Amino acid sequence: MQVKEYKPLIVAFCCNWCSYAGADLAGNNRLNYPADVKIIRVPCSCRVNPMFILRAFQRGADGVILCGCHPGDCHYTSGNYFTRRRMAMLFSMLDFLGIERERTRVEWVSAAEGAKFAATMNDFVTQVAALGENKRLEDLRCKK
Amino acid sequence: MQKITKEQLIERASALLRDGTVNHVLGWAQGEFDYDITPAVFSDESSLTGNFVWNDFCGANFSKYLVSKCRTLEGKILVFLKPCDTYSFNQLLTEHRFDREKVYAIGIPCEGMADIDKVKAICGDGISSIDCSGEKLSVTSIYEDSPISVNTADVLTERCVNCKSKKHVAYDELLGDEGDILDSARFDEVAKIEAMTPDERFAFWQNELSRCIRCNACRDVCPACTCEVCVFNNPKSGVENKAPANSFEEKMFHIIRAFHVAGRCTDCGECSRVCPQNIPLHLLNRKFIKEMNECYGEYQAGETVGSKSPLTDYTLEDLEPGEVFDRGDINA
Amino acid sequence: MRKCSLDSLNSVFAKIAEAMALYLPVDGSDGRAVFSKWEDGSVLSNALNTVRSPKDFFFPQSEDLMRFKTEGKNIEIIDIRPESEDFAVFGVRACDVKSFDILDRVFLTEPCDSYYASRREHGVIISLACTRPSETCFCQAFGIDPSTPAGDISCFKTDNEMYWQANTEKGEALLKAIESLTEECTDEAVNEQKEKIRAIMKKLPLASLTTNSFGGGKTTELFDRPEWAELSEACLGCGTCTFVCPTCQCYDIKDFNTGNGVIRYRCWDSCMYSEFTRMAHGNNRISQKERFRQRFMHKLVYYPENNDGLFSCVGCGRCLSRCPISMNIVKVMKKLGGESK
Amino acid sequence: MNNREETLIPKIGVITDVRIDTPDIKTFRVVTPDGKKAFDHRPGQCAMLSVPGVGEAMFSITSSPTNEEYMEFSIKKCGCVTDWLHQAEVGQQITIRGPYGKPFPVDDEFAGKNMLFIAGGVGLAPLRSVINYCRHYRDRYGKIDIVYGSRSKDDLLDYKEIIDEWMTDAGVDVHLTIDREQEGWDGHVGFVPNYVKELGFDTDKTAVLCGPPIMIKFTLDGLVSLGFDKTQIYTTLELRMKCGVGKCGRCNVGAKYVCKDGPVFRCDELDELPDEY
Repeated sequence: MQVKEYKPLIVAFCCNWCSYAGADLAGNNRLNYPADVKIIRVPCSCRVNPMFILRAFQRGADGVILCGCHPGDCHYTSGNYFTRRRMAMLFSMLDFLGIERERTRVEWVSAAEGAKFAATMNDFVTQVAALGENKRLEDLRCKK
Repeated sequence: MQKITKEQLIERASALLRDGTVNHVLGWAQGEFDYDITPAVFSDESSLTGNFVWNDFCGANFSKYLVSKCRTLEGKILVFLKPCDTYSFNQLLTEHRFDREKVYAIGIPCEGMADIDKVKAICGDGISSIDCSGEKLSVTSIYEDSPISVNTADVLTERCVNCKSKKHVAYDELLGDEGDILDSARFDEVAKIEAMTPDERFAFWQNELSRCIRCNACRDVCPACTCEVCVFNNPKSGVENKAPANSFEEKMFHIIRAFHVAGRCTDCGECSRVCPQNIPLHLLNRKFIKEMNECYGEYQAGETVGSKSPLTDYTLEDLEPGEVFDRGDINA
Repeated sequence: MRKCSLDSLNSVFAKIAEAMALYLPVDGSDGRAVFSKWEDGSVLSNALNTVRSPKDFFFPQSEDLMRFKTEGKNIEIIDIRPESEDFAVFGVRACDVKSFDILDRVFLTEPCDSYYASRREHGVIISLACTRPSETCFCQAFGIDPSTPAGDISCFKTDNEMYWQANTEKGEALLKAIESLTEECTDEAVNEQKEKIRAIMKKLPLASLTTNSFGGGKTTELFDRPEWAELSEACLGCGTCTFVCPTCQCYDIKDFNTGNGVIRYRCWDSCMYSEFTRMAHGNNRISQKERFRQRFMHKLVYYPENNDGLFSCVGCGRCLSRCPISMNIVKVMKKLGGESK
Repeated sequence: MNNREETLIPKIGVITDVRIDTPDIKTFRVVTPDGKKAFDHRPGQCAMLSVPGVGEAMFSITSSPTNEEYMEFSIKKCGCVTDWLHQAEVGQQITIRGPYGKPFPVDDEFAGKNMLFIAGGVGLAPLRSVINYCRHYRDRYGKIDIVYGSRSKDDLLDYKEIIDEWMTDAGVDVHLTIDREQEGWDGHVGFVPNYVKELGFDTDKTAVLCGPPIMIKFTLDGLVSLGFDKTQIYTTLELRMKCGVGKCGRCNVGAKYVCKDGPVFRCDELDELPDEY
């Protein structure tokens, strides 16, 4: 029997103005990052509410990363400052419930940081891969 | 035993009804066994004298009722508020959830409320009455010839053991003496769980949350949960659900609920009081409060009207989410 | 009648568990009794009853009914109903045993609910007589005798012994299986205990509760009573009473899209919920008063009208101890029956 | 495997025709994948249609039982399931189960009677089944009067069938009305209850009503003032339903379950129910 190689499924929420452009730049520069990262574009990192993160895990994500503009650079002035507090609180709650903290991350990536985007994704995928499948926040009905 | 008596409250409420200051009284109504007390609206003196009760089992927080009663009742409503209830009262005012002009709030001191399950753990089933008028509770049981004496301190509800404040932060009139903000140990239990390994924490919460039957009592009693249509009831939200069909569902519900009240939760403890399955839901709320206190400065929701909660505010120097974790490591 | 000593009870349980899954009330981590699967070391709880009722075993809170696979315009329906495996539930109180009569009349009348029927056929109910009823008990108002519970097997616990009495073929078969661990005995001790319990029942605070004011045909008399407004005043509209109730059986059918097919599942629903009767173009029960009234009218009037006077309440007292605002069927019955304090 | 019969498990149905009746009502023709009728039914009965992943809902069967080939459902767009169905194309599969409910007593109480059908808007849908049944067995019934009203000419359901078939039948009188004046309409203008009173029917008829609650209420009052007894008047109710077999508790009004004991009720029976429908 052939053992299928485990590849984590990563959902990356990227803000339209910085991080998505950063991802675009990474692509233009032919920088590699794993195809297991599924990018969801959002108008601002602040658009991501906790439900999105949990739903991503429910639907089979093994890790969720949220990328936005650097603090101070938000297209809407202050969106990412709110994101910073919100996600800090949400992630620490997930941690409190015993869900591995390595599965969640917030990273600030500007439109000019294609290399940082690729490096972040590579790093995050490795980090999540080391944990294995998401078992603690899974919805068994959604498993194939 | 409560320092202020039922008679004093009835007398004051009657006087206010009589002189027309208020038209309705939101108070506690007598049940079958002295501990099963129901919130009720009293509109005349005779119903007050006949049914109004104030004893060690009057746990219900009336603040949330003001949201609906201000809409449905004509005239002014008198509401009795224990110190912890006044925080929810203020928080709802901050959120413009009821009309302050329609409410006459009387602050009443509270010596802590008793937990009937703890009483039963000592006295067993078969309680026919509980006399709360003495220093100790005097419990009469059909299985005992004489009443059992129970120390009030031994049967206090968790939230009263860890009472954060005996001071009223809102009222039109105060009966009895004002108390102080207390140095409470309410975060100790949270710290204990934080000190566990992730595996232990997961096992702990798995055991607790798996008991959830999604009766929504925690949500429906919560003074911070006043959405007109809850996201979990709205078929268009995509997360509407009525049963914990899966272990994910119950986690989702409780995480989102705790998050939604984070910064607005005054830690009144109603959620844990009403949970039929004894899930320590207050720990989720306290985790958020503790975390926000540590990261963004001390904040007590409802302490003043109009204050800004940490999650609707920011500073340029806030900790990064990763740093919040690291800070946790240092603490542990 | 057969008996075994309480010391040997665990080996009897072990014997039963060899043949089928055995569930019994044990004390949970929060100190409240809960039905759990027997395993070596399980200790029978001394609590009067569990928070959740044994209806869960036959009508679980949530169960998958079927699956769908869709491809283009085509749909495939997948019947996923398993045949239930044999199981036994020990320690069901007289009130809860009675609740199965009530549920059976709903689920087993034509068209029979196959999900429920399968579990009913395979489940053995081993009841346990009450020895220390609580102040919240009012089963006698519905003609239930807690000292003599029905069920496939009735058990009676005395200070040192457990007595077993089979009432049905299923029960006989199970008793046969534990024959070697029990001995034949007279019913003297059991009768003595029954008398004791009946004496206690008379002393209970709710002993005087009657159903005289209720029953089929009382709709017009009770429906517009002004007391409903006062009774429902504080109701939060949560589902606690419905979900801990052994006889509440309303359910919802919902679809869940898993991303690789659709699961149609059924879950408990509560008539206390605001969206219970909401349709695309409106709701016929807009206020909590109407929803509250529906629950109690159904238990005390509508159900008996359709079921030969059988009330859809067994007086287990769960709603009395679990309602967040302590409003319950006893208060409703007393108020409408005119014997309120 | 559980081999018992289970009513909750539906059959597959295929939409073989979609007819646009009005701007918000479409009529769907449904058969099984092998081209047969899914099941036999009686006039006034309902079926549960569902779209997996969207939901299940109860609809009255519009076609007459005398139609041996297919079933039809006239569906107004007003919620999740109906929205989805309105987007469906021919060939789309859905699921269907039924028939549910108590039918109109077409072979008992109705037999030999003069019939008066009164419908408003999409309320014609459940009546079409019984009207066509009566037309099919024309000799079993007396005179047939049909009063049908809608918001406008465009909102009249089955307009073509009404004009081409019903109006041309002997012994069938069709009285159409619309709520407001409209260009190209030379018929009656006004609300159904008023029109019924204007027409002033004799009381030697059995009346069947269906339409919006407010129309039913006033038409009922109108018929009673014309001298009709409530035992001569039938109507159908609609409530939220999930199981269709009187178990899920949703459509419970008084001691009745609308899905099982209804949807057809005689008006004197309704008086005994609490006013919650």
